[in-house]
Amino acid sequence: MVMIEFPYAAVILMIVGAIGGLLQTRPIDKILMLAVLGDGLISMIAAYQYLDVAMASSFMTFVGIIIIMIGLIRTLEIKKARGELF
Amino acid sequence: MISPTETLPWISFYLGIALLVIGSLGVVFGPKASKEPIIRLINLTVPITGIALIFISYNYTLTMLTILSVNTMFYIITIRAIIRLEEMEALY
Amino acid sequence: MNPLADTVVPTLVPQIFVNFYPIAIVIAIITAVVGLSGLILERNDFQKILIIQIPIFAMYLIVSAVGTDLAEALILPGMVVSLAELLAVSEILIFRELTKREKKGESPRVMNFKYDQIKMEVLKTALPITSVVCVIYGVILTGFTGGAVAGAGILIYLFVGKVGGFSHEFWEEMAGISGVAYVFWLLGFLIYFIAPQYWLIALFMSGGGIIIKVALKFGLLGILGREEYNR
Amino acid sequence: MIGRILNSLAEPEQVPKVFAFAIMIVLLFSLTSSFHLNSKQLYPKPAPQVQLELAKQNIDISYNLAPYNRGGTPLDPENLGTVRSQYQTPYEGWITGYLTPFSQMLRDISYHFGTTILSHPGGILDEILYYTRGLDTILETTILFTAFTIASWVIINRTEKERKEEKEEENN
Amino acid sequence: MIYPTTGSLIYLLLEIISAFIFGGLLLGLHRKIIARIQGRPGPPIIQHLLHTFKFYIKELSIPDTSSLPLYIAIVLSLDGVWILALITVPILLGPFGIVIMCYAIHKVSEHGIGLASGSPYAKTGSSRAVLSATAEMPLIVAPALVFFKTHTLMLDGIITYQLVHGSLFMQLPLCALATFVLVLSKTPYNPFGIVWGKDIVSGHKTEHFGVIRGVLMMGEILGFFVLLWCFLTIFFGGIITTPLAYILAMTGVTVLLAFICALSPMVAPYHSVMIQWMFALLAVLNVIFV
Amino acid sequence: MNDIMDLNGFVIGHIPFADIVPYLTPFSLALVSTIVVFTVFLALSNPELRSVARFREDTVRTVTVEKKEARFRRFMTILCGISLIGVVTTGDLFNFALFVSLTGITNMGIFAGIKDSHVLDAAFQYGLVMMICTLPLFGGVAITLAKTGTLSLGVLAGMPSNPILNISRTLILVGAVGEGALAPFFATKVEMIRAKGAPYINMMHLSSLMVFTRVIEILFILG
Amino acid sequence: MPYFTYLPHLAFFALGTLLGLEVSYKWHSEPFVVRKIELIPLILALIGGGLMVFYVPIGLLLIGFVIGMRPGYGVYETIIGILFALILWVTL
Repeated sequence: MVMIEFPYAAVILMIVGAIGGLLQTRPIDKILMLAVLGDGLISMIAAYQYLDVAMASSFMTFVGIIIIMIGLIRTLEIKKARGELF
Repeated sequence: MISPTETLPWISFYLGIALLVIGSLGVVFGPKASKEPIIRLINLTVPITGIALIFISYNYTLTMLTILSVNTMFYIITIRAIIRLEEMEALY
Repeated sequence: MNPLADTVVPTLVPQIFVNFYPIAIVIAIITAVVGLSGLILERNDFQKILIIQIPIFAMYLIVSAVGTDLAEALILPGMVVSLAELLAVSEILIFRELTKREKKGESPRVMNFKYDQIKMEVLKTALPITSVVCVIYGVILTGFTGGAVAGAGILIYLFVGKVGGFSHEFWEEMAGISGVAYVFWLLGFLIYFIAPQYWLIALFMSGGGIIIKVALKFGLLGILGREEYNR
Repeated sequence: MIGRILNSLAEPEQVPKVFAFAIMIVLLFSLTSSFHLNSKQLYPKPAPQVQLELAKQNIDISYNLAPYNRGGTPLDPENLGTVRSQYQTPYEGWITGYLTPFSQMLRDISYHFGTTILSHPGGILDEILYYTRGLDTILETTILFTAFTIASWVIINRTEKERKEEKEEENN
Repeated sequence: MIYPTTGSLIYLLLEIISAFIFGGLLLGLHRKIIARIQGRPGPPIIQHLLHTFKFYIKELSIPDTSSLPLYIAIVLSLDGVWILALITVPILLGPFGIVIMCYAIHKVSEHGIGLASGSPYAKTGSSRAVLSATAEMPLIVAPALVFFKTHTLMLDGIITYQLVHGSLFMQLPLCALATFVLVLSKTPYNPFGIVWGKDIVSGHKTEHFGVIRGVLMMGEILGFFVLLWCFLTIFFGGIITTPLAYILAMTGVTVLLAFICALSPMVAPYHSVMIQWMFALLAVLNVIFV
Repeated sequence: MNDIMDLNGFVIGHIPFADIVPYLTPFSLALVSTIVVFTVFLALSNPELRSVARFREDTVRTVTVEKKEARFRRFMTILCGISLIGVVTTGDLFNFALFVSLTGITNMGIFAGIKDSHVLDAAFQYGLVMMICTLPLFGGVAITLAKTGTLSLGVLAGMPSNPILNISRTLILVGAVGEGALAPFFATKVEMIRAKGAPYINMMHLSSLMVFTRVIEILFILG
Repeated sequence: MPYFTYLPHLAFFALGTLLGLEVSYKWHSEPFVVRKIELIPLILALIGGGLMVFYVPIGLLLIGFVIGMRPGYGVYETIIGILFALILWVTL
């Protein structure tokens, strides 16, 4: 049975998230992949055993993603209103 | 078994610089990045994560916390600018 | 007396940081070169602002490679400077585009979009709690970090929150409060330098002042966003 | 030839590009030299995770401040924290050694909250940022203040003003 | 550096007066020689000084459009700056950095003088002042290579170095050339004088008459004297030691400058910048070759 | 051995803010007095009436800065003067970099409110240059710190030069050149000074030349 | 550097040129036509040249008087005076 250490799992998560996030072209897909990346970061911090930092950074990544999504929705609205997008 | 004092910092440091380089390449030359600013903005998350990893491998936890929250500010400012410029059709 | 007090802080930089250093510098230079070449190739003005973040990351890496507490204390001002410049530059860009449009005689009414309230489940449920926790955590921390965390908490709530009745006068009052906090904070510093034996009160004044200041400033930014988009 | 270069330099749009190019060249040249960290630095810090490992072994409760433990006991002028600054002053290490009651409570609970304890009043970074390099912090915040002043002035008096006028026009 | 005492105030004043008279005579000589080369009789040598004094008794008129305290204060600042340079450098043998600073302030003053009046010609002149500042500031750094040679920028240190090791002109000839170009760009009618070119009336000085113009000319005279002095001291400090030698050498350099000014055309703004940059680069090359 | 003495004469006095020690020499005293004088009268003076002549128009019109804008720009001017005093007196490398950044950002603030698209465009490009500048400026400082282990100019002045310091010196020079809009990257500045409001624009020119003067001195101290 | 030891020289020279200018305009108000050596300036120049060797400021005053005359006048006189001064200086 193959044992994967916890930091290695985080490393795999982050690499997958980063490459996937960079290569996707639809913004929503990118946001999903980058959520994976953020989870990898938080697990890495957890591997370092700084729980308060992990807590705060999980909040911050969440807030960041929400803001990007709002921006995305707004731009789509504007494009729709202008008739570029249907 | 990963030794927390020896191996773990090296892992996160190498991962951090890898993410930084990949991320910066992705931001600069990424697919469709030069057409849609919002895609480039999302791509910027990757080098930020790399920097955060480097910070944590140096044990700069406070700085890492700060950079993540400063990143949020950065998003707000740029998203505001993107929306305003999009309204004026000045983005492309 | 702590039995291990001498081993707590070494006299030299640990060997692992010395080993990190050349790699970090080379990677920083490569990153900076990539970012700068992107800057040279890019034509759009707003995209340039985004790309410039990459040389700034390289700067963080170069500074942090020193690997001391001093380096950590130096990254924070660097971060603040880059954020401040970003703020001013993006604002100037928006104003420039506005002036260009006016000069061309384009009707500015084209820009006047009406926005709906965003309907997302997460905005109603998770977001208030998140922002409250962020604010509380930011209050516990001091300094720029605390201000930034608390500011992010206020900001996200205000950025997506409901339509409120805050006017321009309210803004100016908020700016006034943050000015008072700034003065408090400077007074704290003065106490440090003139009478270091009262360092405790100085510490609390500085820590409290800066958090009020920074958090309020970032809060202003959020109110700004809301006034613009959720009319 | 030189005239053409100068003419292109005279356009503002070209300036950032030329500047970026100059920095690129300087950086690429600097790649040729070998970088080495001088290990005699001010304010050195322990290797990563060492303090946390010590804290795990529960040698002393004061190690629960990891990774920002710099010695010293709270409110004790005899036993100050260790700070290696450039110009030694007699009040060094006071802030590093100080813990508020709240952070003492956190320290007693667990060894996972070092960052929060540090960032609460007291700690090495407060010592550096508020005492030994206080002028830097003053400046840093002044820069932020200035940028906010610029941005908010432009927003209030220029961009928002026009929108407000438009809105009033629409209402009429 | 020689330290001033309370008794030496009269001494300082006498020095300033003699520098003023001598600088004025030199500029008059400069104008005379140019005229002779061009086949005109030319004004008498004292003309430049007379001009200055004449403006002191003329009526002062201030344009309505000017920005007020600035319009007068900036001219006075030009004077004050060069007097500061005169006191610290030729008299007290202080740090050479002050000359760099004064030169910079001179450029700022030119810019401000042009802007403060609100006239479009003056504005063009002041824009050109900024342009020429960008060309001349690298030139003034060229003598700073002297620092790497002598390991000091205090003028008494430089003089002692030259008395021991011989004049720096032999060791740093290209630097000396760059500094000469710098002095040249401060003389009237020089090829790089885009700021007061005749195509923009009188450049930044278009709107300045009366007492203010007199003060302005006084500042320029002092500036010319200080720059000549610095050029001679830094590069010929081993040869020229007595005041008489300085007077003769300054006259000689002025004659040389007059010949150059008379025989060369005025260049276009960007070309002026380009040529001066090339001289600055030459000076930097000096480090490699020497 | 001490370069500061050789460059600027004896040290008149210093203010010990713990690690950051601003000092005064005859040279910096001259700089400070000039900056103070300039700041005072630039802050006191009113903006000029700029006369504008157009083709096919007989009249010459005058334009000036509106009152609110003038107040804001005056504030920025005073702030710029204060930061310049910091630039010339500070005795710490990192602090110097921060002061130069503050100067840059106030310079941009002076031009932020002008309703003129090409001035704004130049201001924006200047802002971009300033943002790039954080890399060479702070990076150069950090490389110096890594090599020498100190940031204090008083200590750095006594140190011998070495190749890495050459790199960091070049980086600091490039950074300061960019922040001050100096030659050869002056096109933005020349565009910007065509705006109206004489006292404030003059402050920008003053600041860039003062930064230049000081950075030369810093390079000598490092070398 | 004590320049002010040469202040009398400079001042007398300047004064001399000023006097020469004023006086020569009194003498010749007509347009400039002829070039011939005049007597009074010649004598002044010769005295000045002689005095240059004994007391320089007064000599400079007289020489300056001749130098400073109306444009076109006093050229040959100046040259003669200076030559005389040189000869005197060499012979003595």
